[in-house]
This record gives sequence, structure tokens and C-alpha cells, in this order.
Amino acid sequence: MSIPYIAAIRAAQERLLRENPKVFVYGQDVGSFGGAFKATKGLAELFPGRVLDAPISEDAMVGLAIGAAIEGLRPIVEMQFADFSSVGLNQILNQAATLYWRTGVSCPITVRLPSGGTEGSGPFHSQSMEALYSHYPGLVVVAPATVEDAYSLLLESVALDDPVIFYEHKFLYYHLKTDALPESNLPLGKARITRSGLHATVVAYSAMVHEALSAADTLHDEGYEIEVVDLRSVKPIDTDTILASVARTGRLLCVGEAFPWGGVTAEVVSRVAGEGLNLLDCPPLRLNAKDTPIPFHPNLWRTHRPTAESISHRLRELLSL
Amino acid sequence: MSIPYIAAIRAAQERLLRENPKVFVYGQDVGSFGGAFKATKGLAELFPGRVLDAPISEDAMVGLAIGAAIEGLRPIVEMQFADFSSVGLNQILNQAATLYWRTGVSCPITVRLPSGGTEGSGPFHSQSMEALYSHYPGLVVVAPATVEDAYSLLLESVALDDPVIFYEHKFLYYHLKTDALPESNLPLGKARITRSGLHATVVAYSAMVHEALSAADTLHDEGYEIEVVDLRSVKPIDTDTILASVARTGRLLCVGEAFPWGGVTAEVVSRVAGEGLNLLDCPPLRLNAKDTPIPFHPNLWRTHRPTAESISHRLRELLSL
Amino acid sequence: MPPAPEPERPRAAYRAMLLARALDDHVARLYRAGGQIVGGVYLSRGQEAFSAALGITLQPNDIYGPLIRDTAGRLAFGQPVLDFSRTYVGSSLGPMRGRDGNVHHGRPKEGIPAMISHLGSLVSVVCGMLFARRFQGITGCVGATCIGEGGTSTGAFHEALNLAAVERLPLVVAVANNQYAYSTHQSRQFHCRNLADRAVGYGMSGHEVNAVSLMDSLETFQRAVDAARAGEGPQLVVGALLRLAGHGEHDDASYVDPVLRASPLGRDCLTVAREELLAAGLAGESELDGWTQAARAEAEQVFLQAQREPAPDPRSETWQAISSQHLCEFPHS
Amino acid sequence: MPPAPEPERPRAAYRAMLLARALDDHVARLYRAGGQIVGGVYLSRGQEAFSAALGITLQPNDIYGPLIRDTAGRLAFGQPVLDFSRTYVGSSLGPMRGRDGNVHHGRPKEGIPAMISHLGSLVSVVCGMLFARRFQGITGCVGATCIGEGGTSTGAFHEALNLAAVERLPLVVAVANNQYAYSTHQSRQFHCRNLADRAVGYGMSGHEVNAVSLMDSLETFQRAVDAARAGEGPQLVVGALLRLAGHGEHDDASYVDPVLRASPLGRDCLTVAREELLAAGLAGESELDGWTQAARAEAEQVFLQAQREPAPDPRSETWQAISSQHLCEFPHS
Ligand SMILES: Cc1ncc(C[n+]2csc(CCOP(=O)(O)OP(=O)(O)O)c2C)c(N)n1
Ligand SMILES: Cc1ncc(C[n+]2csc(CCOP(=O)(O)OP(=O)(O)O)c2C)c(N)n1
Ligand SMILES: [Mg+2]
Ligand SMILES: [Mg+2]
Repeated sequence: MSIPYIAAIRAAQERLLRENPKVFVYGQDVGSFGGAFKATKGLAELFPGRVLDAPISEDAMVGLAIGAAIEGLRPIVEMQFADFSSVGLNQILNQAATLYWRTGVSCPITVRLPSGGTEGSGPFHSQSMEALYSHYPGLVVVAPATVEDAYSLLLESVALDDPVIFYEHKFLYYHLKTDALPESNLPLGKARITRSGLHATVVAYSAMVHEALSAADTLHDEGYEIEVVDLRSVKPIDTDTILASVARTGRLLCVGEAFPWGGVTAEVVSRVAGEGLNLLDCPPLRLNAKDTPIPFHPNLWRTHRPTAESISHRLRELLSL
Repeated sequence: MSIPYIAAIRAAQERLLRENPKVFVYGQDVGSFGGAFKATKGLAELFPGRVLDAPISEDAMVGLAIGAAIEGLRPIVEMQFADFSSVGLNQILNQAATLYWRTGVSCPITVRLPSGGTEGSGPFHSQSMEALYSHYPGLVVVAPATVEDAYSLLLESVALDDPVIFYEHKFLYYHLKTDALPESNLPLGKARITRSGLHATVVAYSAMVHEALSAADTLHDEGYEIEVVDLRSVKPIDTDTILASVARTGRLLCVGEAFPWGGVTAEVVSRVAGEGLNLLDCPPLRLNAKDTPIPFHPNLWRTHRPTAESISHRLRELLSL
Repeated sequence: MPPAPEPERPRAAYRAMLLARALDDHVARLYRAGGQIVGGVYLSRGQEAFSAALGITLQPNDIYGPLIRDTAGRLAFGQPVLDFSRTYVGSSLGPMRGRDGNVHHGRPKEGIPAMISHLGSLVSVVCGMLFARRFQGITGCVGATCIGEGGTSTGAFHEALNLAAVERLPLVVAVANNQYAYSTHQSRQFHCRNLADRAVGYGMSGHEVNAVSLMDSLETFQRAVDAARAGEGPQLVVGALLRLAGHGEHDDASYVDPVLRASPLGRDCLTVAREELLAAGLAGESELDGWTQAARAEAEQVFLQAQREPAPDPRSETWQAISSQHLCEFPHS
Repeated sequence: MPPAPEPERPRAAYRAMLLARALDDHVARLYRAGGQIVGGVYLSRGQEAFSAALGITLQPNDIYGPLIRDTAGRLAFGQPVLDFSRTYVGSSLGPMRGRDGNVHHGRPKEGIPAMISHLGSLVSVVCGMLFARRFQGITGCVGATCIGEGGTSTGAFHEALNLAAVERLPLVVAVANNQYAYSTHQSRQFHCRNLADRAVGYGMSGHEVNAVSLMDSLETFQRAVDAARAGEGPQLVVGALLRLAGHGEHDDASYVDPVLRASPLGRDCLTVAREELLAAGLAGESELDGWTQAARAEAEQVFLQAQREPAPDPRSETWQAISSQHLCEFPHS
């Protein structure tokens, strides 16, 4: 187990830079420093002039990428933290995401968002912004939960002719490891049944997949087989795979690390209710973070976001309905 | 019928300025010009130094309002169009909406967003951004559908100690009129049963309430009584009123003018599925705008957003389930 | 269009100005007639000289990112006239196919990005196009874009100028200071002597010009574009003029100070340019009259044509915001 | 010649510097020991003179919006020392009650807004506080805030400076140019000679100062604060220094140019300030040693106290982001 999630992201970028002369990486401190999380370590030296430090100008960073994409390049923009993309959001939602529809010119940019909570990171270095980017038309929003997916989905994202938001999870950067990077993988747009089960389906994505798997272990000891669906991309959402799973289990819990109003869990639950009501043996449940900013102190943070424990708790509730 | 929706907004601001010396209005062209939509017409003359033109700096406009609120003022910020709040969004989501939770100091700012589609306004003068603002913790998001509500909800918004996003609909500005402004009204946070019915519930807000009412007229002629619930605020959502209505009708259609991924309709449907599954006689349906930018040409625009016709169509589908 | 030879430059620029004015007059007439133009109408009136001078100074392989009052610049740069009428009427054959309208049009693959409404956000896109050219070894290109004095207050504008300076991009930013941003006088928009004073703070060159004069504008832009092309980094050109119309045609602009209107700034740049051409012996009265007539005829013709073209049909519209069809959701939403 | 600073100012500023350094040293030790500080640790090292000089120059009813490396300025302005340790350890008794941490703290109702991470976004908030004071007829106040040279590249910074100039607010913006933004050298951040050259483009006054010197910093800030208070509008003060630590304590700053470290810019401002105080006869060796000891003891004490205080308890946490309880949703989410 030698390849962590962050190394897969670095490896995908190295491969992209090597194989496609149109790829470049732009972001704060991504050059010789290798990025705040070392996702571009060594790449500036390997590919001179193609891995470039940006000023602290998220709006202009995205704007530059869009212009470069118009001219045929394949920019990868690294936000230092997802949270700071809020000041680049206008270029993403209104410029990048509208370009193809308005002009017929596609906009193949990939914006990497180091996302999600870790201990002690607080309100502005922990956010999950997929709900904002998925709501607006014109973007593909990817959220890998595994090292293999981080690698192959990043390759696919940059190959795609459309703008992609790449939600990569900081908690998984070093925690999650694998032995080898995949040669092939499920395509972007397909969800994965990570664990199959009988009694209930948990739909999750990114770091929450692992919390869900660990909850499934707990519930297994209590005599329940929980199916875990890893969405892999949240726009599009692979509704067919979800419905097929719910058809098998009759019970649905959707788990997300984002804030509770709207977002992926609301979209998933409302699709299942709309398209698969008859498959449900009981009300579909959701579990999200709490409706406050993300707390700094670990005591609070551990309660703020869903965990294996709170998912287990909610699953028991679901199974008792 | 002499008081249009926009005049109610103006009247509320006049009253607020008159009754509370801490209120001021800040926005592009709101001064002697009276605002792009005349929501502040004459107010700069009536209240010298309290209705001020801002530079084209949405981020700083919101920042200024937050600072003023910290010092005890009650700022009303007018965005010229909701769409441009995307470049003020960071101050709204990360500064205003986190202030109370982080510091215990409340942030009584009201940000008025002239929202929603009108003919020929195109992708950047038509947006409905409530899903973005509701997703993040710390904001109240209000969406009046009537002249009376525009008036009383704006009064309440500015009186509230928390930051409020005031989603006012440009299509209603001049189309919708009433005879007199209300002395009292349902409080913020409560939905209204605008039309009572038996066979299905339509949950809507802002301009879509009127499309829903007109669809209900059509369906009435076809022998169905449709109940229409006007949310009035989308954060919070008055789930109790919705559930009570669905308990009566057994059928739910949720209609929004925003984009189809996530948003109010997903949140409402997933709440009803989660808390009122047994009340439903058939799958709950949604109707949103299409998943593209909002088109300029009226031919396209009329198809892009939900209308009385498409709501009627969807209702017939719902009633046949 | 090959670069215009020296005596031809002011002549070509003036013809672009005339055509822009004729198009504006025509669309304003249609708007006032009612029912023929949906949505807003934004005129270039007063900005034609400044705009055309930049457009004509660029070369065909350059990049030009026009804004709301740049019809003259677009025409001078070589954008087809029909794009203007087709976008206003929303023709399905226009570059925006009715999806976007009025002054929001462009041909990104031909060096003309299509502005979005958010002021300031175009500048970094032009930076990116220039960056991409250099990245791919394409040299000798200049990229130009325009913005009003009001748009300089946006964060996006600042970030892009600074980025252009750091990257030493061959960018020319034309700021049309027409004294007002909608109703807001420049005194509520910025507080420096002249916006060209911002150049030093970015480490770029600043130029001030009387934008009511075509000849002055031509000369200044030639200097700025040459400098950018010569590798001297980004150039900031600030023109002084007056908007000779409402913000849009819905606006009577009654807030404009009559003193300004009566000042040299308030002179019509078309009148001034005509005088300049005559004085320089670059054209004669009857030739100029002929151009004016031709421009009016062409403006009328392109609107007639666009209005006859099919409107977009919602049933044949794809309703897909991305090009990867297999990833599109909500097929029947 | 400006008036010599009265004797107590440099002495008080230096004591704030010493205490800030002692707090930094202590928190760095706790961080390296592991397990005692969660999350990042951001030190003021190298910026103490510049920061303290501003803090001490303000008056109690002024507004001070500090950023990440302003511990010295906070202390000089009068913020309680315990706020620092309590926020780092997340004490439930601290101003942020464990909800926010490390350098994100403040007391908005006492004129110290609590920064969010997004660089540049604090400046307009300070503008708003000043605006509100003037609006309510409170005169004679100054508002100051600090930012790194990297933060000047944000759109938010530009918008706020411009707004302050338009509104003629008594704002002092201190830019600490410590040569790097994280690993990024200033040459990739801006391209002008000195960021003070931006002042003219806003119509405000610009000041440059050697921020390694406490005396120079004191003198410059006195001039800037006086000018702001006298109604001369916003002031931009740009200090040159070097960050004498990593960006955070996780960063070894190996990218910092050794030539810079060896240059006068790389001198420790505490050493310089001590020399300055001695040379000016404002304090003697043994008094200064006593202050240093006292600072270390106080730093240790406030951490000991904060670490003994109760951590936040998720069960008693309200989990409500707004103050209007009746409008809170998701009570048990
Ligand atoms: C970010 C942003 N905020 C607000 C607007 C609304 N708006 C459109 S044009 C305009 C005035 C523009 O003034 P200026 O930049 O001086 O250009 P001019 O119209 O004078 O040519 C405003 C405020 C916008 N387009 N973008
Ligand atoms: C808008 C935004 N983008 C990115 C960051 C991440 N970030 C935090 S500190 C920092 C470097 C800041 O450099 P500078 O402003 O020079 O201050 P210094 O750390 O040198 O004191 C960056 C990029 C941020 N906080 N805000
Ligand atoms: Mg203007
Ligand atoms: Mg720095």
C-alpha cells in the first residue's frame, strides 16, 4: 500500500503533462514548491513552463484558464483550498459553464478543489462546494473516493471537452493508499457498488464512502448487510445504479459531508422518491453536516460532519422504520 | 389595483428609512437615479446621505454592509441584478453568514436580489440564486410572491438580526398589483396556502406561485382541485405546512424557476419523502427550469422555465399516477 | 482583413464608425417601434472613434475582446456585420443562435471572445488567450479588450491587469471613460486624477487620450499596440469621452450634466472625425456622404435579412449545456 | 522633520513585539511537540515591528482589522493576550469558543473584526465600520487593517481600496511586503516598483517604509494615521520586510533566497528594535532583559491557563448559525 490518494493526483497530472502538450497546471504555489499539498511536486522541473505559480487572484486564474481553453489548451487549475474558489466562482459558473452553450466553443478546463474537512481546519479550509457547482448548468462535478478513482477520473476530466470541477478530499490525501494505479476503470458518470448488501443502501461520495463502509462493518456485526454506492460523480448522478440498488434493498440513506440544505443528498433522495417510490419500503433518509460553519475544534468538528458512528446510528433508525 | 410589487419594495424601504435611523441603502445607481428598477425612487432626496450610489464592486459593497452592521447599522444592499451577486457571494457566504456563529455578533444586513427571468433578458440578467445562498449556513432566504409579502417580508427582513437574502422577482415588479399595503401579515418563516384543493399540492415560490395558480385554474376546468402552497421563504422552509397539505391531497408537485439540479424543489421533495412518505399516494414530482443557461430569445425562454402550461401538463401526469 | 495601410487606416476606421452608428440608429428605431427587439438595447454612441481606432489598429491574427459599446471596434476588426443584427433579433443563424442576445456576441475561435455581462471578467479571458498563444509558440500577437470606467471598480479587472503585468502579456486594455456608469458619475466611481494613473501601480505603461478625436485615438492605440507587440508588456489606454445616449435605450440619461454635454467632451465623435478626415485631406465631402449613405443602407439590409431568418425553435434546441452528450442530465426536465 | 515619537510609544511597541514573539515561540513549541495544537500555526516572526507600530499608533476608539501576522499589533492595540492562546487551543472561554481557531479571532464590538481566511475580504469590512461611525456622527476615528503583498492581488483588496478612496474614509491600509506569499516570490505576484505606487491610482497617499525598523515604522504610521484622522482620506503604507518563519509551522521555507536572508531585510526586527531603543536611550539593557523575561513568562502563563480551560462540548453547542432561533432549521441534522 504505497500510493496515497494525493500521489495518484500527482501521477495523473504527470501523465497528462507528459502525454498531452496542451496541458498545463496553474495555481498558487504549484510551481517549484509543488503545491500546498504536494500534488504537483517535481512537475515544474519535469515540465518547464507548464506548471506555473499564480498570483492570489482566483477570478483571474479561472479566467486565464478559460481563455487558454478557447485557444485549445487543457488547463488544470489548482485552488489552494476549495473554499477559496468562492472568489473564482463567477468565472466558473458564468463564464466557463456558459461558453459551450452560448458559443458552441467548448471549455475543457479542470478546476481541482482540495475539499472537505480535516481536524483543526476550521470554517474556511474545510468546505465541500459541490452543491454550488452542480446546481448551475454547464459543469461536470467529479468526486473520487478511492485512490484509483482519483487517478482515472482526473485523467478523464482533463480529457473531457467540458469544464470539470474536481472535488478531491484532503482527508483522503494521505490516509488512503493503494498498491498500483489502474490501467482501466469505470468511466466518469458511473457509480460503483462498493459493497453489496441486502437490507439498506447507503449512497455516498468522496470521504463519506469510507465512513459508510465502516458503518456497514458495524451493522454487519449487528446482522445487517448494507449496500454502499459510491457516486464518483455528483453531476451527473448515476440514478440508474442507485435505483437498482434501492430495488434490491428497499431502504435508502444518502450521506454527504456538505451542509444540509439542498445539495447532493436532496437531489438523490428526491430522484429516488420521484422515480423509485414503489421501491422504497420506508422513508428515505439523509445525513449531512450540521447547518453551521465547519468548526475548528476537533470535538465540535467530529460532531459536525457525519461519521461512521452517526451513519450507523442513522442506519439503525432506517432499519427500524 | 394601483400598487405594484416594485412600489411595495420602495414603500417598505421608505418606511424603514423613516422609522429607523440606522437603516441605509447602498447599491449601484440607487441614489438620485432611484435604481435600475426604481425601487429607491425619490428616497435619496427624502433621506439625504442614506441612499448611496456604490461603485461596481459587489464584493466591497457587501463587505461595507457587514462592517456597518457590526457597528449597529441596518444596511440594505441592492444588487443591480441578482446575477451580479456572484461576485459578492464570498462576502455573503463566508463573511456575513459566518459572523454570528464565529463571534456572537449578529449581522443584520439585507441583500436585495432582483431575480428571475423576463423576456429577452438572457443568461446574465435572469438568474435565481436562492439554492446557492440557502445551501450555506447562516442566511435567511426570503422569496415573496405577492405585493403584500414583498412589503411585509422586506420590513421583517431588515428588522431581523441575521443576514437576509431577499429574492425579489423582476417579472412581478410591474405585472403584479394590489390595492393597499398590509398592516399585518403572516410572519417570515410561514408558508401560505394560497389556494386550497383536494387532489394535489403544488409547492412553489416567487413568480412560480402565479404560474401554479393559473395551472390550477386550468385543472379546475378539468375537474381537479389543486392546492397551491406559497413557501414565502426558502430558508427556512415551512415543512409543517407542506406536510399538512400533502396529508390532505396525497400528491405533490414542487415547482421552481431555478436550475434542476438540487435547489428548493429537491429539498422540499426530499423532506416530504423523508418525513411524509406515508402521506403520498404517488411519487412526488418536480418541475424546474432546464439545465442550460437562461436563453435570450423568448421562444426559448418560454420553454426553458416552467409555465402555467408546463405545470398543468406535469399536474396531469401527477394525477394520472 | 490585412492591416490597413497608413492613409487607409483613418478612412477604414471612419467607415466602421459610420456603420456602427447606422446599426445603432436602426436598432434604436426598431426598439422604439416596439415588439421588434426584445430586451435591452445598448448603443455605442460617442464611443465609436475610440472603439474603431483600437479595432483598426489590431491585425487579423490578434485577439479582440469587445464590450458593450464596441460595435465600431468589432466592425473595424473585421467581425461580420450580420452578427450584430442577428444577435439583436435572436436569429437562429447568428453566432449566438438566440441563446444570448443584444451585445453579447463573439466568435471565440476567431479571436473574438463573447463577453458575459459581469464587468471585468473578460480581461483575464483575453489574458488566457494570449497566454495560450505564447505557450504554443505563436508570437507577434496582441490582445486587446475594452471596458468602461465603471468596470474598473471590479475586482476582476484588477486581478486581470495584475496578472497580465506579472506574465508580461502583450495586452492592450482600453478604458472608455464616458463619465458615467449607468447614472453614476465617475466621481462616485474612483478618486484618482485619471485612471491612467493606475498603470504605474501595475508596472505597465499608461496612455491618456482624447477619445472624441479619431486621429488622437488612432495615434495613441498605434503606440500602445506597437509597444505591446514589441514585448513591452501590457498597456493601459484611458480615453475621455461622453456617452451620447442612455445607458440603454430605456434610459433618457437625464442625469447627464448639461455642462458636460456642451463641453468638447460632448461633441459627437463622428462629426469630429469627419472634420479631421476633411482637414487632413483624407477624404472629400461627397465621398464621405457616400459612405454615410452606404452605411445606412447596409444597416437596414442586415436587419432585414436577420429578421427574415428563422427564429430559434425550442423543439429543435438541444437543451444541453455541455458538449459531452453522454454526461447530460435532465433530458426531459 | 517630523516630531520625535514620545518616549513611551516605542517602549510599549517593543513590549508588544516581545510578547508576540514569546507567544509565537510558545505555540511553535507546542505544535512541534505534537498533539497540543490542532491545525495550522502561523507566526508573525519578522513582522512584529511593522505590526506593533500600527497597533500602538491607533487610539482606543479606533478600528483595527489585523491579519495573520499581526499578533504584535493586536497586543499593542490592546487586545487581551488570552485571546491568542485561547483561540489556538480552542478554549470554550475564548472569543471564538473553539468554533474558529489559530489566528482567526477578534472582538468585532470592540473595534477588532475577526478575519476570515479569504485574503482581501477584511478591508471592505473595516471600510463599513468607518462608514457607520461617520454615518452616526462619530468623528475622529481611524480604521486600520493589514495585508500581505500576496493579498494585494485579490479583487477584494482593489474594490475596498477604491471604495475607501471614493468615500474618503479615514482608512490606513498596511501592506506587509515580506517578499513571499507562501512559497511565491513577489516577482510572481506583482510587477510594479513598489506597491506604494498603487496609491496614486486610487487617489490616496502612499508611504514606503523599512519595516525592519521599529522607529521608521512608528514614524511612518504616525504620519499616515494623523493624515487619515485629519480627513486626508485613505493612506496606503507599504513596509518591506522578510518573513522569518515558514508560511506556517509545517513549512520549512527552504524556498527563501539565502541572499535575502543575509540582507538587511533579513535582520530580525526585534534585534533591530532593541538596538534602536538602546541607541535612543529609551531603555537600558537590563530593563529590556526584564521585559523579555516577563514576556516569556506571560506567554507561558496564558497557554497554561487556556489549556486548563474547558474545551467546547458538542452537546452544549447550539449548532445554530443565526441568532433568530425560531428561523433555525435542521435541529437534529
Ligand atoms: C459585476 C457587474 N455589476 C453590475 C453590472 C450592471 N451594469 C451593467 S453596465 C453597468 C454600468 C457600466 O458602466 P461603465 O463600465 O462605465 O460602462 P458604460 O456603460 O459607461 O460604457 C452596470 C452597473 C454588471 N454588468 N456587472
Ligand atoms: C483568496 C485566497 N486565496 C488563497 C488563500 C490561501 N493563502 C493563505 S495565506 C496565502 C499567502 C499569503 O501571502 P501574503 O498575502 O503575502 O501574506 P504572508 O503570508 O506573506 O504574510 C495564501 C495563498 C487565501 N487565504 N485567500
Ligand atoms: Mg462609463
Ligand atoms: Mg507575503
